[in-house]
Amino acid sequence: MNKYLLYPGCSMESSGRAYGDSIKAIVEPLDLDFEEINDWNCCGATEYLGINLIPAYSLIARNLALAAKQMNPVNGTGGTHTVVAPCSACYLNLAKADYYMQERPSLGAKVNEALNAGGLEYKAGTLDVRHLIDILVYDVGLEKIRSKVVHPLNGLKVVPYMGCMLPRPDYQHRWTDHEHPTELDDLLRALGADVIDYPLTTECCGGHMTQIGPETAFELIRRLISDADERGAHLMATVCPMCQMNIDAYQHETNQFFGTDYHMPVLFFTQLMGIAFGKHPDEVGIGLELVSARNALANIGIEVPVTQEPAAPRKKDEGLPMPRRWTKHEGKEAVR
Amino acid sequence: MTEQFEPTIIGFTCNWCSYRAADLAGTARMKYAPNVRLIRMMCSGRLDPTFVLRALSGGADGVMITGCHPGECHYIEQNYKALRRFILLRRVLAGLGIEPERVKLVWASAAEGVRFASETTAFVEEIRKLGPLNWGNQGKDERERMKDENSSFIIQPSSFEKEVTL
Amino acid sequence: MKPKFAMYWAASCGGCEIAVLNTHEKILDVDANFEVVFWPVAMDAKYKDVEAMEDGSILLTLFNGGIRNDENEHIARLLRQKSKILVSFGSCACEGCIPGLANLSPVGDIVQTAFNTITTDNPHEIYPQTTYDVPEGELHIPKLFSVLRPLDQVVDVDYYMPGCPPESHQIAAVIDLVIKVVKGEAQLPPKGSTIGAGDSTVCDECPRSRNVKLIKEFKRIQDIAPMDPTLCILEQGIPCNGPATRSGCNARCPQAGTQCIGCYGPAEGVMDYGARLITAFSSVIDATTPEEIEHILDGIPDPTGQVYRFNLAGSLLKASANAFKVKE
Amino acid sequence: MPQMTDERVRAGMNREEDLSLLNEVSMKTAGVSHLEMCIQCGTCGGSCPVAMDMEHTPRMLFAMLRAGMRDEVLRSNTPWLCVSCYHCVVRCPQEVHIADVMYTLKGMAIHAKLYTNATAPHFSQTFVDMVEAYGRSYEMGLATRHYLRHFPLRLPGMMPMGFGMITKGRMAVMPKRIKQMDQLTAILDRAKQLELNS
Amino acid sequence: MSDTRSNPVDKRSSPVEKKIERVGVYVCHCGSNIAGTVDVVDVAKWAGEKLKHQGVVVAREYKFMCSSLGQELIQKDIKELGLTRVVVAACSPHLHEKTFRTAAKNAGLNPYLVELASIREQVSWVHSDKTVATAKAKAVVAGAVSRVIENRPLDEIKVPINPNTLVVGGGIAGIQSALEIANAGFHVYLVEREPSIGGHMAQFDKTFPTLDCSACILTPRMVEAGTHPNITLLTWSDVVNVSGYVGNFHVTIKKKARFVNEELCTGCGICQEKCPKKVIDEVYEAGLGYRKAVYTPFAQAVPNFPVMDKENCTYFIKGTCKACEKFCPTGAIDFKQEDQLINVDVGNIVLATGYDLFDARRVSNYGYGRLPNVFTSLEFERLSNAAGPTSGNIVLRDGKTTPKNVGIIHCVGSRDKNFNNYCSVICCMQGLKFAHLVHERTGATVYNFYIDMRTAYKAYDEFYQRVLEEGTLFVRGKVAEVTNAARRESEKGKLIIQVEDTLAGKQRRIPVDMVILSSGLQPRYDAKEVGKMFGISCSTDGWFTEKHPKLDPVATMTEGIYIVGCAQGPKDIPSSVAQGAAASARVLDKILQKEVTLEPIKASVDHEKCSGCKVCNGMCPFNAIAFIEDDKVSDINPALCQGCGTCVAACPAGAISGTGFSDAQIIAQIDGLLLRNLEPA
Repeated sequence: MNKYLLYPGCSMESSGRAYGDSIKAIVEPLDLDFEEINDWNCCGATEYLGINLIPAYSLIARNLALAAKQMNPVNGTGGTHTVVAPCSACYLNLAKADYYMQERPSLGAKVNEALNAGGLEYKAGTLDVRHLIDILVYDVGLEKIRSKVVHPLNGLKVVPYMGCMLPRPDYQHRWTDHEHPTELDDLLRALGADVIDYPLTTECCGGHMTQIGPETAFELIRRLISDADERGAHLMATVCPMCQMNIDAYQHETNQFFGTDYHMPVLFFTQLMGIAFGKHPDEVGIGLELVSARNALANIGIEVPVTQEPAAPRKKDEGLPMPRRWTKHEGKEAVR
Repeated sequence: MTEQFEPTIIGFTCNWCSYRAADLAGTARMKYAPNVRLIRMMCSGRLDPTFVLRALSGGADGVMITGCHPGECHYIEQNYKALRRFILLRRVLAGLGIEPERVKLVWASAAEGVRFASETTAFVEEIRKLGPLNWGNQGKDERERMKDENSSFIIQPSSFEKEVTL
Repeated sequence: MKPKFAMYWAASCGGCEIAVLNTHEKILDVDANFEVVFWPVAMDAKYKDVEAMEDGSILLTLFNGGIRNDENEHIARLLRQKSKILVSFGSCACEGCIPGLANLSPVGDIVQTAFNTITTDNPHEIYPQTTYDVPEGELHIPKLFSVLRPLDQVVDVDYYMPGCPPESHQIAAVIDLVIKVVKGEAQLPPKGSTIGAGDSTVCDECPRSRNVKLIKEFKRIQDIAPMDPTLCILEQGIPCNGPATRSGCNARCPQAGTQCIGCYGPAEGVMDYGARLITAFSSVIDATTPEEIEHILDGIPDPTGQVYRFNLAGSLLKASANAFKVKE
Repeated sequence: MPQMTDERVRAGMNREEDLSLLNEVSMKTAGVSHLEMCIQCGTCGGSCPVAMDMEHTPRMLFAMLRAGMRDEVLRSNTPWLCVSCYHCVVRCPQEVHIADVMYTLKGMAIHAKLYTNATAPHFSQTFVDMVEAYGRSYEMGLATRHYLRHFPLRLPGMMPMGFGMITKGRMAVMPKRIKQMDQLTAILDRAKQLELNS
Repeated sequence: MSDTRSNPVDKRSSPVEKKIERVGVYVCHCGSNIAGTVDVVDVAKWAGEKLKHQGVVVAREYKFMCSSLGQELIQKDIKELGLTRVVVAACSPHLHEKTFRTAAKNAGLNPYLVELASIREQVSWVHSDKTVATAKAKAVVAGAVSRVIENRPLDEIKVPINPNTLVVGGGIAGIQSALEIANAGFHVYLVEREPSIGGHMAQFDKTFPTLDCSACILTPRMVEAGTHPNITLLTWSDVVNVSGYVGNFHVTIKKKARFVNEELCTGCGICQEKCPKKVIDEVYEAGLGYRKAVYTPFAQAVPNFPVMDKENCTYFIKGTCKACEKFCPTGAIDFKQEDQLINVDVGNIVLATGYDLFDARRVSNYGYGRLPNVFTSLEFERLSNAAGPTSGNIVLRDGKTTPKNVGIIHCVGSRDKNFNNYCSVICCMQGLKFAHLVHERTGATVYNFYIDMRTAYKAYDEFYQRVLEEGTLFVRGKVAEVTNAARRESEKGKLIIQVEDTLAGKQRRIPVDMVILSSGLQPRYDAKEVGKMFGISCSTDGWFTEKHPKLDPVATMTEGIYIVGCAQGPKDIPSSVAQGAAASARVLDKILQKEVTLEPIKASVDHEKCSGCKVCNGMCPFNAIAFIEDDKVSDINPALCQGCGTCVAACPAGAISGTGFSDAQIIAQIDGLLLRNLEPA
């Protein structure tokens, strides 16, 4: 049993309910033990930081302090020092607070002074803040995920959409690449899905701009769905409730604004995992999306995946060879 | 105390990097705290802990050791040897009740005049905060105080500091 | 008339006397060639008898023990005055030895520990007083100094004979030498010399072999079983003080399968013994990052005690900052 | 207007260069901002997904910070458009904490009341009010209050969406509240005090 | 007992019999440079009084000590007052130590009995309060006086020089260096790790700013080096061991098996023609073309013998094939050939090991390795080279389409804290050259994206002007990303370069067909190990460190070892050639001197005190310390010793002493600086 402290985040119970439901559905087959942080509070999203600094970080740090207390083996439940946050914005806020409290000790001291007012304290660096997909890919492992697949997603054309706040700024160096990370691609491939190379995978969905500058947000949403559509995707898979909300709930308005007619369902990757693990669609929150995924999911199992043919020797007018793709694990020897 | 404490600090510099950095700070007329008096050595690897102990026991309030950045030693890797000695020395000093912060290791290349100047000033400030070490005079002050204490059966030695000459 | 001989113990354990007696029949040569005028452990004598002697009338005085109280200091000065040759005998007199480790603590704490701990039955919290009136008159006990000093920090010393205690064969050799000098058959070494020991360090006499291998971990001797009997102890990860400790004992401890603890003090010409050990230990560390170095050094739990076990009082810093501060 | 006789004012700058501005922003930013290291390469402006709507690219804003154009900087809509996507942050060759500087500028603009469009600051404030009241965000309350204030005309068009969200159970009608609200309030009160003092 | 050694000297209580030295102290005004901040008259007077008991017999101040009059002042005192030690309180020893030492030498005093007290760089120039500065100057002088008394006369050390030279690396810098020395009549071993000399320059088509054909100017040099009677060319070889010291290096070179007998091979090329195994050429063709398993990298290769690539040869993999052997007309193929170790003795070594190209795949937002039509600079060099895989046709990766729009991105991997912090020097000019070539060969619209245009040096900016004139468009801005995600119709099927045009203050998206990344240069992947083998250090960035960045740019801290070309840092061809020649001049200077003078700052072991604990054995990176098994003591070879003093500080027995910076000197200086040596009150 792999134990983690769970910071669900506010949207998990509301706009991102499908995410919360589907996480619950996959926890058990993957032998994960998620213990919720008691009485956690909102991380402030991207709003609090713009108003003031110390209260914003104190708000975030209260959660870290609660988690650190809870994981303490003496007076808490112990067993882990890893906090898992499924929401990208929550993940970034928690991870960033932990990092900045170390990078600038004067900030750390002030935040702790504030926490003291509530009888709490947090020593930066105590916890390991990680995102759900990080846990699934690197702790659980693709092998195990693959072994749980009973209903492979063969034929479902998916664009993997990581969003921006997950792979960046990545102070802890958790991802393969902060421009074109492959974790989500790899995971969806493990489910059998037909993963489309999506150059916009870490582009922004508009964030809070849907609320304060809708025209800006619509343009960002349009870029994402039009490119996905262009590439023939059945649906988009996302890791973040904010992304899902923006692309799903504001797709109608975006279409109206541009006079377009896109129909691009967007599901949480955990929903797809649930489907692949043989869960009932209801159980993983299918149907909660405003842009219906029904037609998209109807494709599962219909098409046979195309296998790539080995490269033929170069003819007179054949293309030039491509360099190997960079991986961060590549040693210096590979430089030549 | 109205007058601010002016610490005396001995600095050991590497001929190839930090001594040249000090030269550069001079050429560029950078102003820094005047409390550090420098000794040139060929390499930070020449640093014998004896020198630090001698300086501290002889009236210095702090010791600054400077060498080339790790990996940039003009003698290839001798600054790593200085680093190892320095870390153990600080542990030993801590055991003797001397704040380890009184001995500092700074990496500064020949081009880093600015760094040399700012690190020097910063170190002087750190030592100023720690106050005088006053090692050579410890016994003397105590002796003065002990004269008034008649109840005690403890006394201070009368000839505490007998000069040691090499 | 036979030349006069004296031996005194100040702050010491008495082991040096045992070592003298351990020379067996050689002790008879002392008796045969000298008139023993003052040797509190072996014969009765009064300080006033010594005070009455002519200055320089004692040819040879072996002084062991450090200077911990005013009585020690008084006798040290007295014997200096009365002796032609004053030998700082044994580690305590030369460099403070184990009693010198008391220089890590304020003397008040030491007294407190001695007179008021769980193991001490002192219900009325009675502490010694330097003077005390009894019907018979006033009693005096010596006053403690705040720190212990080796002999040469108090008086001028002619020769040093290190060791805790000095090896008996070395004592015998020195006795032989002095007798020869008395008979006019030999010359005294120059004043200030260390006698009864080598100029090099324990490794010189140690038969173990060393391969210049660096180590990733310091261990304690009980952590290694069994220890390689032919390989350098330091190279096996045990902080052995041999490389920095004066030779002369025939590498007794390493030969017996344990690390040198440094009782013979620094080698010839060395200003600070601890500094030599700091460089010796840091030279075998296999690490380049501060974190890794710190981690390896965690294997030496008490670095100060390790490098100054016998030498603290005789070191450049002489004592800890604490010891200088008397508790009020 | 009399002040228009000043050439700097005519050029759209403060009357005097405020050379403390750069340092002030740097000090108020979380982490180490590296703001003084900017080489004006434009990586941030090139990376920004919303540059099309910005009055100044982030790079220009940093140049203006250096030039001490306090009012101009704090009036700029640029920080308010930042979507915190961190593209500029990871690409910046000088490791400037650009996104965090934007947060700082927003805070300073609110403090100086220099923003030109109140939508964004009001949204942030409304959000924060909800969090400070309940300890959790409250989407329904937020949406109603915010849209009524700033996008009343957009509301009818959004009704189907809002209705969908509620019927699908994706928007709670009542707010959730954390248990130890007083603890959170105490922490935030102290934090606000500290913020004022710094 | 035999081991009861008594000894004559002890440090502890005996008053050491010291001869009182006669010290002269000279305080320099340096015009107002020192006198403006330090009361030099007071310092001299103070030294004369307070340090009198130390042996100061005269203390003077003078306007300019380094002037001939100032020097004569010292010389006169040495002769007339019988000075045995001299302290000059003036500038840094790095400036005038030699001046005053020579002056003393000419007056009959051993030069090493002179000490400089730096009261200019360390006092007057860095402090402003005159009282504080004067007090510090006094302490510095007191330190120098205490120290100089402990100085001992030293003699310079002379070592004979072997006239042979080793040059490592056969790029243009190494070739130049080897030719200069060989032409002067001395023997050179030129070692190259690839099958042919020529280096990166052999891969280029044109060179900036003159647009000379690279091969046309390089090939004659290569041939000259290959046939020169004074040059032993060892290609497909690595230096595996270096020992010794200046004048007397012993070098072991591994000549890798070529599997081609060089005596028999005529270089006809039939083996390559017949070899059935095609391999991507990652080195010479920068991964853009193919070669065979048995190959010469290019037609003009020197030497022209092929090498067999064992990893890819079918025979070595499967045990059958041997096509090359069957067709070789002279029977030169030898599958049994083995690596050979060659030992050579040389007096000097020139390192010309060059650079690696920054791996552009690391900048993932530029898409290299993901987007086919993004090319690196070296790929483009091959693409534009008439002898390259496309015969000089500039085409897309499909091998046939000519681009209509090309974007050239500068500073790829350079000037970026995420990658290399430094400027790679050549990329701006390289970008301009590419722009010109694209324009000339394809007529395409060319964009150059730059942060700062750096076209310093002769005729470089003129080239910039020329490229501007040709119509190349320049955008000032570091490119944010290259993407294939189109947002509008005109972008479809193109690579879009997204950038802030910082001069226009607007974000732009520029669709192009081809992107060329002007990748930076970085140190060879094995530079650290190579540096260690030759006993030289690398900077933080990884380039070899020169002795002095301005005044000694080709020498290193290790006497007799020189660095030239890009091994020392990014530079263009003219600078590399200049450095190659400069190092040769230094080498020839050494050879013609027949012997070399070394500073007498050396460590030595007192065998009486040495316990043979071997602690020092691991201390020396120059292998100067050896253990003498017979005597069970360590010993230091003075010729190898570089004088760092690490072993002196390390010896647990205090058995090692170092000249010039002895314990006694440093301890005395500490005491002096702490003013513990003043006249007792």
